[in-house]
Amino acid sequence: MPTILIDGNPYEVAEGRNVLQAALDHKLDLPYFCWHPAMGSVGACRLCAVKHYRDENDEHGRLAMGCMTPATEGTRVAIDEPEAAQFRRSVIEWLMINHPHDCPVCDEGGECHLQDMTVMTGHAHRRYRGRKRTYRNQYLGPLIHHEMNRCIQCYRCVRFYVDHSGGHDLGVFASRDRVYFGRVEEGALESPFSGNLVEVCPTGVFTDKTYRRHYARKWDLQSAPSICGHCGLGCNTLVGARYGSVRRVANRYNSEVNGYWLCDRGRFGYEHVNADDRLLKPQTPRRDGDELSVSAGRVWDEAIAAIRVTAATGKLAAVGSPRASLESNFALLTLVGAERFCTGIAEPERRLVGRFAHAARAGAFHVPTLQEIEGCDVILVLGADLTHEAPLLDLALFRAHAAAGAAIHLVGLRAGRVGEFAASFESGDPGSIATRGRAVAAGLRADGGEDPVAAVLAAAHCPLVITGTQHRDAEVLEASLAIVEALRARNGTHPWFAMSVSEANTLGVELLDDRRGMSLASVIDAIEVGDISVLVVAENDLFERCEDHRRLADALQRLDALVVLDHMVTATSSLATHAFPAATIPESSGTLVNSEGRIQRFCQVLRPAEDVVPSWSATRDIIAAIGRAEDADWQHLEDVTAAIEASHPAFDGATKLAPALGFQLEHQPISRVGHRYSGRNATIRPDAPDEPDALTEVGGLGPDGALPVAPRTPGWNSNEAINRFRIEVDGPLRGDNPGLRIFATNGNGAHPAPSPLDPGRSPAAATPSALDTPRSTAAATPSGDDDTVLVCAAAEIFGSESMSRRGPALAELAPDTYLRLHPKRAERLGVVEGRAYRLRLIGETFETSLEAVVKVDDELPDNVAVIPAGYAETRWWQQPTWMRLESVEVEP
Amino acid sequence: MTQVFYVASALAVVAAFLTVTRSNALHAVLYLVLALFALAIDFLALGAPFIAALEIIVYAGAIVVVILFVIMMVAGAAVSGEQERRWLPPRAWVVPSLLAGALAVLTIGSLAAGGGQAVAPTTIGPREVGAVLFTTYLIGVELASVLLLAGLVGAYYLGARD
Amino acid sequence: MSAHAELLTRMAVTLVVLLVAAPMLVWVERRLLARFQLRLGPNRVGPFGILQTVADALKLLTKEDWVPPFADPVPYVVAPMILGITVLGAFAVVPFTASGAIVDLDVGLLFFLAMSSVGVYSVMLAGVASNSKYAMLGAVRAAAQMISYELAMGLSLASIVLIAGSFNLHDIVVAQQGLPYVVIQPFAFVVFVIAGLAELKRAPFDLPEAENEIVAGFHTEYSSMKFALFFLGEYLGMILIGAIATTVFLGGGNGPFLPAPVWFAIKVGLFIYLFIWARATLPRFRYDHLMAFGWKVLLPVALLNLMVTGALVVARTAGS
Amino acid sequence: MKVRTHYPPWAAVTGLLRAMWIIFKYQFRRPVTIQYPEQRAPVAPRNRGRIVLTRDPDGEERCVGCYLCAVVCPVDCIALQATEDEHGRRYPEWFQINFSRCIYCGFCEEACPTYAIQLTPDYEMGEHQRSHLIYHKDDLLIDGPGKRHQYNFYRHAGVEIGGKDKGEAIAEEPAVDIRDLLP
Repeated sequence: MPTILIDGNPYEVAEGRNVLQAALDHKLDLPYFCWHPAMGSVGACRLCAVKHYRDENDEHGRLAMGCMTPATEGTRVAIDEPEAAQFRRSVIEWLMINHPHDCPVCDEGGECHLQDMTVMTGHAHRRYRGRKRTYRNQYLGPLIHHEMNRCIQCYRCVRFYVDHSGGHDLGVFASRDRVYFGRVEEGALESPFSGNLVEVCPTGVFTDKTYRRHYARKWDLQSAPSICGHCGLGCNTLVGARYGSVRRVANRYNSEVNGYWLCDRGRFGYEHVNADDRLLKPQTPRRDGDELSVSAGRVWDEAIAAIRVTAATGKLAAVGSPRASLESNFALLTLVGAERFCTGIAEPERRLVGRFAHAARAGAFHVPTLQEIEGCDVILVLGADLTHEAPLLDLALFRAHAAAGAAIHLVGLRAGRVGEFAASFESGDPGSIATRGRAVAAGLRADGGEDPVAAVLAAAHCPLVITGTQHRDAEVLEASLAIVEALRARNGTHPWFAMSVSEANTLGVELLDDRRGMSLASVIDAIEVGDISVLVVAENDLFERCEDHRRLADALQRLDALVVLDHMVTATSSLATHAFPAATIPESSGTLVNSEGRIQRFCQVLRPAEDVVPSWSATRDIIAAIGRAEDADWQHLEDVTAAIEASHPAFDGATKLAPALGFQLEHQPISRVGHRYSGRNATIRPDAPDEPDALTEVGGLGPDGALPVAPRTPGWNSNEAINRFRIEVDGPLRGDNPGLRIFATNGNGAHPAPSPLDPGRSPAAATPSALDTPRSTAAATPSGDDDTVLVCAAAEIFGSESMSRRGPALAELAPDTYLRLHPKRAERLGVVEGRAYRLRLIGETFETSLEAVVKVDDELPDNVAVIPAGYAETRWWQQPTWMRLESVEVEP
Repeated sequence: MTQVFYVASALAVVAAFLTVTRSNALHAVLYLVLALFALAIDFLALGAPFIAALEIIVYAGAIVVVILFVIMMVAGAAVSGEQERRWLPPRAWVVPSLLAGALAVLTIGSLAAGGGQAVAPTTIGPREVGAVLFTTYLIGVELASVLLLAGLVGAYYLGARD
Repeated sequence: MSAHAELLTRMAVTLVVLLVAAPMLVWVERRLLARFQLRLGPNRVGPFGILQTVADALKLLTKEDWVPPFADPVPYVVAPMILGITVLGAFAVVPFTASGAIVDLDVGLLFFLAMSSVGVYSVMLAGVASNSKYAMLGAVRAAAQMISYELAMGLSLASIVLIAGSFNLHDIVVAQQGLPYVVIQPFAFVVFVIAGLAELKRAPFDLPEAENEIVAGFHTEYSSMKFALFFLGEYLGMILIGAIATTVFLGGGNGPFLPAPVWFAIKVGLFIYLFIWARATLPRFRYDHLMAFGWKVLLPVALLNLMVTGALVVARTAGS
Repeated sequence: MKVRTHYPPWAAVTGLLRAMWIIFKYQFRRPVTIQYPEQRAPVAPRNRGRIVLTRDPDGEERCVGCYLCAVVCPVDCIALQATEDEHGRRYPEWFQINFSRCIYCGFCEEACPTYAIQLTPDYEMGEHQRSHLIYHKDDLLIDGPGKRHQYNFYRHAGVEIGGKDKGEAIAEEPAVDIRDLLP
């Protein structure tokens, strides 16, 4: 480790650092703008000027930029030197000449890097009396607000948007002192990572448009560490709330998961928490429309009475949810017992996830972290559209491509954004994807063979195979696993394999259901034969998990009681006899398992409305009310987590993910809100969640970010303060808790003992059902009927995810419901691109109708029709299905 | 005046009895004050207003106040009452009762034997008392004053700050 | 008019006059204090605010009569009564009129002393029975203070008794036909006034109810009518001390032109004015100073005065 | 100044009598009491009393909802929610001052970057119900500019609002034409 001299004091710094990083590592105040820990140095802003001396005898030195000066052994610099300080002050003064008089109306105010730096350099008095330069702003879509006057030309935005994340539509224009950062034409930013501009911009040029509508200053926000619930990656977020509503979501640095970034779905998807159509009062939707006529207490009493009677006769079952916490699912499992518990994942997907989880648990491969993926050199993506399924995985792929020059090969229905930088893309329906995968595996086994992808994979140092669950196709997964197995056999190394799952806790629920409870289909069967008379559903819309909606609706209607706990009004909750409001992720604490098998804890940010409780707590109350209080003797979330740990060894250590109940730092609990001069009980006081938690409203801020509730230290109010909470730049946080990985790893991913895959495992459900029989896409080949197409669903980043699409900003960005067809097929069907049709889709076992705009796409296979996944109109879709299309044009 | 005398006497006897039997020290002292008042009225009825006034000033006004003062300083009534009850089991009453009974027998006997008049025919004012005190009982008064002087000196000595 | 009827009439008149005068005194004190402090005082209720006291009294009467659950109920209720009874009782021997007091007691002065010494019980019982630390502290202070100053007061009066040769207040008034005793006995007068103030527990001797240390002292826990009795007792006490001082030192109702009760009232009024004036001027004593002053100054002065007076009286009687 | 530390023994008595005499004389001086509802004490124009929200010379709300008053308030009696109109002009959606907690320190006025919040000499704020002491925007907003007659924040700020385009504020160049390559 080199030792450098800063202001005459020796400091040890890590190898390969520059002076700015070294100064920040040692928590010295050296101002900067353009440098970013993830994007490196460009020396553009001239703010990190230091005095650099040649050697000990050099008395004059010369000004040098800290970020451009390597910190090698014996480097001697001075930060606190009059000329350097004056230079930095002058730089700020020049920048401030054109900076507008805006701070009171600027959303960055109070967490502005420019404000911090202005104070830090000591520029306090504006001498300039001339006129300021102005720019017109652009409309950049519903997510990002543009205020170009405030720009200080640090270039961070284009460096992030174009260089770091591979976007195209943000650029820098004009000449001399009129540099303009924007789009060629007004319009929504296309990159799914545009929200990061808000955090990257050191001042208020790019601000969060959703936050603008209900703006609160950073110092007023009540924040707690949370986990994004809008895809399976489990990005770490910092949710800010005020006056009882969620105001914004910001990135929470996690050195192993999302780093500094969030995708737009995660950042702007929070609006569903504040939505008007939430379920906020106990209701009896099936009985009548007049919700207020029944008191909350009566709804509860009736529900309990029904459950108590049924629990005695054994005709009670429960459906959990992959978007609910482990604790909520476990509480349901405790209520009905493992045999009567259904995870609520649709059967085809459940099979895939089960297979993946089993293989990963067995150690067949290493599941890399997002950070590890950035270091891979050859990546094969098989049947996954990462841009829309798990956007940050897309970013990791781009980083691998841009930084390490990784070759990315795509085989799938749609390329997504990855296609722009992929080395190859082969389009195909799920069946042909699987076939292609098998071919690659065979090629690998055959020593590369003539298959180009196999050849590249075979030559790779660090190959990675990624697949997804969006096609619900077991064959695709098996083909991917075959490639992995071939790689292992070939290289003798431990192959890397990742799979994107669709929801925040899919993997967790699957692992929780280790005794293989009921499948959703068997639940419906059991209702039909009268084996289930009361069903409890938590945070799940069964209509999103089941194809035959008519049959499902009939079954649900047959139930004596359908008790639904959810935070949204869904098709299922509308059929409930008793619907109870549940808390969303920001309103509760819990544990989630992401797609790489990382257990992470989210903490309650704000108190939900009256009557709204976390599902686990409502379920616990049900268990107690039916006279089994000893089964669920849980006071706090911690107790539930401990119970999970006790009964499921897979989750060992989950209780240690968050500070324990009553945790204190320096004799104070950790505060959700920053310090105020006054006491914190304003006219409307900040919410104090009832649930006793390690986080409170009255405590202090943990020193040095043992749990960085809102990174902020004296002098550093912007999110750049994160550097103060880390041992070294880009390293883990001090007292870091990046989550606990379930899948065993050995340090940097080399697995101790590779074991062959277990292809013989059949994840069959306890009671086989007609609906459970897999429909192989390969088996049902087109029967020569020209009207029959394989209907596949494609995930859309905005719109497919059930919670985020309820926010107005993302709803605006979600494409209209479409049906994508090959032009020839469209012609044969007699439909025209761009027009809306009412379509009848007739399948083997069920039929449905769909109103959609027809789009033609000549890259599609002729026999495939693509619909967006997860939309209200398309949520019946579970797996690729051969269907006959009939169209009726809708009058405009 | 005779009726007043008897009523006051009866009151004095009852109050004295209650003074002895109360376990709450505060209440006992209050009954003592009551007994002293009754005695003062007796004196008044017997034609000795000066003595009556002195009785109240000296005994009720000064001495018992000091006792009360001590009670206030020492402990709460509830605790001390419990302690009192423990200190006074029934057998502790035997000897004092016997002695008091003997005294009562003697008094009643002597009264029955000697008859005597309940209420004095004349009022004896302070002048007469003073005259008697400083003539007939001069030695007694002087001795008492010497005793008090000794007490006073002792109190000064004890109270002196080094 | 029979003797009994006359006695009853005198009692009734005295009682009514006193019970009207005492609340009026509250108003007088508040107005006077205000004037001393460059304020106006209560001037809103009735003409010159004279009905303020009535309003206050009504408020006190309509408040909840509350015995705290932790208090010793009987002594708690009895305590304010004792104050009322002793103070009003003492008025029985005060010769308001030329013809003497309600009861022309031979030991009138002693009766006054007896009553004022029994008055201590009210304070002590209130303190002990309240079972509250502030009340207790107030009571302890009050008891110590009243015992200490009663001695000096008694001794100062003893010298007057020596000169007058009687405990009978009427006799003392009559004896002052020529010269009021304040001229003959200035030291006794000063000692009596100071000790009287201390007996009243008024500024600068208001340590038993020093509000900034012990809330309201012995009557912290009292409310409503019971508090009103304490309040009344204090103002009646002012009148009583004034009346005794008038009787003993200023020759009672003696004076030219005006009838005796008027003279008496004027002289009492002067004393009351003095008390209020002192309250407006003097800060509260420190407790040890209070005790030291009582025992080391007032008592020796009173004793010396008594000795000298006794010697002079003996010399005069021997001379004559 | 020489401070006396030793006094003659009679000083206690003479001092006491002097004090009595001084106080006695006070009786004959004119009371300083002001008979409040009928008479009123003169209040300085800068006296810190009831808080108001002022309007700029154009008659628009001055408050831009920057939260600086709320954060500087030592007793935390100010609560507000910022929002903006369709033209980008910021204003408070609601604004509350809890006058039962306000200590009239004037920090909010000092912190206000737009001269919106100002303290007035009005001190007559008695209410029978505490909740009535929570003043809402309707109660706070006055129709004038208060002490600052001319200041209009949006004439200085660079943001674009309805009726003021980029480059139209005080000391602003016209908006840059980014398609112009001329030097």
